[in-house]
Amino acid sequence: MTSIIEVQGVSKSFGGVVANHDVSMTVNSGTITGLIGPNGSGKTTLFNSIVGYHPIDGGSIQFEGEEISRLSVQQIARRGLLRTFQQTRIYGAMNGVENMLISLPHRKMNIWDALKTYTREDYERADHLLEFVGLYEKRLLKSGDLSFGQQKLLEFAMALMNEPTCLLLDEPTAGINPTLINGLIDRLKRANTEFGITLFVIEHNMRVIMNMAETIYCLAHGELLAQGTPDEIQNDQRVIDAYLGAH
Amino acid sequence: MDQILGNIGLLFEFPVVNLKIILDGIMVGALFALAAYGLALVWGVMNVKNLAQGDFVIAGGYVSWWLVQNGFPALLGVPVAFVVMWGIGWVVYKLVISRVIERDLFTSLLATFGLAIMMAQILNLLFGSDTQSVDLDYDVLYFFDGFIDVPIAKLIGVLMASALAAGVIIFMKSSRMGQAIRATAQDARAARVMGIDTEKVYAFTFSLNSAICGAAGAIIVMVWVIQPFYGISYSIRAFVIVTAAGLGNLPGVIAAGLGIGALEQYGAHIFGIGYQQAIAVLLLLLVLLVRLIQQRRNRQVLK
Amino acid sequence: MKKLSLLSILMASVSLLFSQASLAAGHCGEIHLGSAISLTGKYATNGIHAKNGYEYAIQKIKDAGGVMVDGKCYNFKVTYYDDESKGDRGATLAERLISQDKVQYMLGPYSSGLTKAIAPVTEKYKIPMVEAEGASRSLFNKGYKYLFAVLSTSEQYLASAVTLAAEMAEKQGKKPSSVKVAIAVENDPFSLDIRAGVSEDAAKYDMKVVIDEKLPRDLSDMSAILTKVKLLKPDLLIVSGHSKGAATAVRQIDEQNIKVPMIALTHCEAADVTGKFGDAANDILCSTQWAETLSYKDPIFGTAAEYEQGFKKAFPEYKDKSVPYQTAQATAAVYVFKDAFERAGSLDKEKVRDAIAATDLMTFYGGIKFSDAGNNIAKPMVLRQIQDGKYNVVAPSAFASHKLNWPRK
Amino acid sequence: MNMARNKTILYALILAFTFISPFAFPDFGTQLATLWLMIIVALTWDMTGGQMGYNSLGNIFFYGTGMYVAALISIGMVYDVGDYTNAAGGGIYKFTDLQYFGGLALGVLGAGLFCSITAVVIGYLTFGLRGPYFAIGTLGVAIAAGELVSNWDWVGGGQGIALPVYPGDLDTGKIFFYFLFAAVGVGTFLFAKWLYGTRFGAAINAIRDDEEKADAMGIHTLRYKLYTWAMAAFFVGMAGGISAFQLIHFEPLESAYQTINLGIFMVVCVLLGGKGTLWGPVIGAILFHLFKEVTWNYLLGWQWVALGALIVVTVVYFQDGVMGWLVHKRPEWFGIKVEKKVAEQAK
Repeated sequence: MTSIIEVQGVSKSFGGVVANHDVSMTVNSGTITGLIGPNGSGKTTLFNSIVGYHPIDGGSIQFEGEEISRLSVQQIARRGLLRTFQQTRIYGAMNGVENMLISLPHRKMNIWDALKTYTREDYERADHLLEFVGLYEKRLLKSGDLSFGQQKLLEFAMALMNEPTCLLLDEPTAGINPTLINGLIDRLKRANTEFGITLFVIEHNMRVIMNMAETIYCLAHGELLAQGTPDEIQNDQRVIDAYLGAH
Repeated sequence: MDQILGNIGLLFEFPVVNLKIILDGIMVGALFALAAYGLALVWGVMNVKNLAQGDFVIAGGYVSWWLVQNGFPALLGVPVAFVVMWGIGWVVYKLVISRVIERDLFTSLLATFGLAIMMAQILNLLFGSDTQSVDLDYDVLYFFDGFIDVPIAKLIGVLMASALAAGVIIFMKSSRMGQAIRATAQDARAARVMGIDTEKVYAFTFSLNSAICGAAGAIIVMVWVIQPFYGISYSIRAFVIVTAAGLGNLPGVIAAGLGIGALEQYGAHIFGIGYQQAIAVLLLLLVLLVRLIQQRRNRQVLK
Repeated sequence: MKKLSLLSILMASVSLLFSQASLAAGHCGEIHLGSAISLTGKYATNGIHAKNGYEYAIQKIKDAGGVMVDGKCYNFKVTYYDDESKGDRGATLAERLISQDKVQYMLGPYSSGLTKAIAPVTEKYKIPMVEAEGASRSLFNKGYKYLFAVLSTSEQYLASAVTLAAEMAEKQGKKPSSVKVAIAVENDPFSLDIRAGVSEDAAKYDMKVVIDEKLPRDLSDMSAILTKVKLLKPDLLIVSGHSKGAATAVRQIDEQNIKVPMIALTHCEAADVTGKFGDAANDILCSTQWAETLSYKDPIFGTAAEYEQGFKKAFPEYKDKSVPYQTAQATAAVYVFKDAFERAGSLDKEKVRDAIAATDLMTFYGGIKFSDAGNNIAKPMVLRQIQDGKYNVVAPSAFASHKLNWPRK
Repeated sequence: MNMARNKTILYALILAFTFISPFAFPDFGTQLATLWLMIIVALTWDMTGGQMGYNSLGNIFFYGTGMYVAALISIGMVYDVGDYTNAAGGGIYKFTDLQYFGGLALGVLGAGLFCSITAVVIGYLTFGLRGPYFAIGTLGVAIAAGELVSNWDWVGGGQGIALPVYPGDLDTGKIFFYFLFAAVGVGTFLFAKWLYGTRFGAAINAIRDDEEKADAMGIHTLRYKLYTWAMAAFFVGMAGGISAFQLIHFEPLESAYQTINLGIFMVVCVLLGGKGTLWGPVIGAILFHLFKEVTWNYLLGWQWVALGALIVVTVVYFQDGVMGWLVHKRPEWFGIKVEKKVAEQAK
């Protein structure tokens, strides 16, 4: 298995607060990797560092063998490394289909492609993916009026529309109706298997992550605490302590 | 080109020119700094970017000029302009500004631009388009064989500007209203939760800004000239200074004001005063560019 | 078309305000003139001077029995628009005057820049325009056929100051080529033309131009130039920037205690430098198209001095100032139209144009005779010096009533 | 179907009016041409301002630059520019018909292309600025350009440039310029209509609504911003070039880089009509032009006060403009399904 994201010795602090300290991890191509840790353990900071929202203080981040820690958000995104947000970011004034169409992979287009009107295939793909996440019925509604959970699903669908190589998901199940969670897990897995997208997921819901991920990393106080298969993590005393201690 | 080189040569041939330029620059800069401080206040507290800043200055100048035309002493102009412009600022706040605070920033920019056009034209209709000035019958001090001239009127102007700035600083530090303003600037919502009437704070801040500008204008009319359409050049300079110094940084604003005053005078000396406006604007672009590069290094943009 | 009629009603009522007597002279017909003039913007001061000059002329001509064309009497009526001192605005308004208000004859705007913008329009429509305020030479090399200017072109404004400076140098036993000249002019067509005239004349004497700067549009401070004047000690300082330039220069020359043997300005009278700055203006040379002390006269306005008195009576706001030449030449422009209409004996545009071109007229403002290019070649510029608060003619020698004070104290 | 037919009829009527109006109202030829100019600058302003969320106060830069480029190209093809613009110049310069029209055609096209290129260069520096900084930065560029050009003697400095007069008779000239503006105007409109329907159009909308998200989705935001501005600049530059020939004489500060006239008018037009819509700028330009002509005629001296008041009132109280108001009042005209949404929510 080849690694797709290589994080090595990354440190990041804001003022005096250390958010990440000497964190190293590997995400393997074609897998689902989980990232857990108590609140404030630096998970989202690490995500932000990977996708280029802020400079890192030290260390290296590689994507497909290329150093990306100095690149900007869009340069990284254009290499096929995408993320979704903890607080969803969709285009509230547009409807679901429009949101999907905007998410077409512009990075794969030259200007002449971009200056084409949408093709029938574009619409079909959008409809197909909306159906995939279960939003087909609501596709013509102004997406700002959708519920939070639906917006999360839409954002996920948008990310899929973008045909990424690797997708960083920041708490995909937060705010989603528990009855829908099983369906979501299934979809994430299918995204991984059917579309071949590597997933790197921050998740609080242990049941979800244990069900899905092949490898799990656990952060605490900005440092890497443990790593391993779901079973190993579940039985790691340090992880249990960290979670209990955090409360 | 020869002329530019010649002008640079003069700076070295007669070093005293530098002193003269810097002195002039400080006198100009002190007044720029006043207008800029008002802008920084309004910008910081209520996030309104006031493009009518320069027109408040000019309006204050006309208040003072009108007083002198009607037989009042010139020095009275400064306090009266302060008070009158306070009132005008309050009215403008109630009619326009209060309705754009919560809106996006371009709205306030454009609304105040409209205001600037209106004010300039009303001043033109009221007072005519001639340049006007108030002549103070004070002596001129000469140094270095009469080479450096410091009109006492200008000295008084700078002193009054400093006194006004000092007064505002003390007010912001020690009074209850000053503290409320600073609290609102930091976090309006929190301030509201703490029981501060932010609406009142906004109205006060904007009126204070207008009054500061008015007083600056009253000083300007004594040392230079005013004309209804001069406002925009003061607005531009206020923006340059605030952009360079950042918000809520009063010493920075004063330093930037004096520095830009001196830079402009150097520019005017080297390139000719025909380039004065161009130099001011290019300074603005330069400051924006520098800030942009700084931000880009942090993978951020300037917003 | 409703808009149009409303418009003309409004314009008529506006012009009523300015010439209340038009009812009284009801038996006369009307000749409709048009003018875009600067009532706001940077040229507003002088635009209003010019407009007053037009209005005064119209009133006086009416009082004198109107314009007699082919045995029938007419009065002038002018439609004004405010060009805001902006060229493109002026051009648009000229179009409107011609195509919507159906104006057949135009009076000029204020400043060379505006005239430059409007002349192509009047030329296009073959509308004769007599202008009194656009002196730039560049107006008269375009081959315009319908443009006539009663004033002397602007390169003549201060050229005589250069000659004077050369004479003074010779009197001191120095060569004219030793004279150092400093020039500061506004960046607009008129002032740039002054600069061109001065540089040409200075080059003729082989003088050295030590300072050559342009003043910005929003001039409030020229101390940077004056500092250089102190350092480089020119023998002649030339400043031209309409009223604003004159006022700023006089004020700061005094404040900075500038000692230059000879200082020459334009627009002294329009800026009222004697009234505003008193003694500080003493010994400054001012170029003028016209002075009330000159000995010209004509049957309608009388002598130059009588013109001044009459004008002050009609416009009391000028009581304490001297009447600027901008006003006098505006009056002269209207007079040229009257003369041309009467000689043409017709209201036909082309005949009137030819009559204007053939003008050879003596007026209170001086002789008026147009070259093929349309500029007035029958009248010299004069140079006056402010001596004890009075404007006294010192050059050219044929008109000089007083001796030049030199060097300036 | 009915809707589509109504639309076709509407477009046909407008097109017919475009053709007939200069002949029906010959006295207003210049004003009608100016109206098209306003429509062009408003439509192009909306490309960046309304559709992309970048509120430029400096688009007038392209208008002024277009004027100068067109003039310089047409003069430079025949004479030495420095001689032609010389303040003291004595020569009389004549242009043959071929030189005039050839110069005009090449000049106007060249103006458009040159402005596109400068848009890319300036945009590369300024598009890092957001919101009000972008507005002030672009305003600064326009002011600085005007000041620098007015100090540049080779292009006439403060004197400006006088171009040759239209060679034919003047009524034809008026109609000629009307149709030049109208052609560019219709072209701009059709271009905008097409552009907003493409993937590119949607992408710049995405930049407007949430640029960070657009970044995160890998849209070439900077590149798209530059393209958009370059397209807008192309049309504005051409309009400027035509204006130069129509005005004949122009100078840098008041007619070319007229920051507080046309530079602000275009923004007001768009706000008045409705930002971010196709028809908004057109409607706004018409309303604004009417307002301006009326106040400039009947409120002599007060026209600027009225204009300032219009800006303030529009911005403060009527920011969504005519189109925004219509969308709010009559959403069904715009194909927005309200009933369905209400029904959904009721469930």
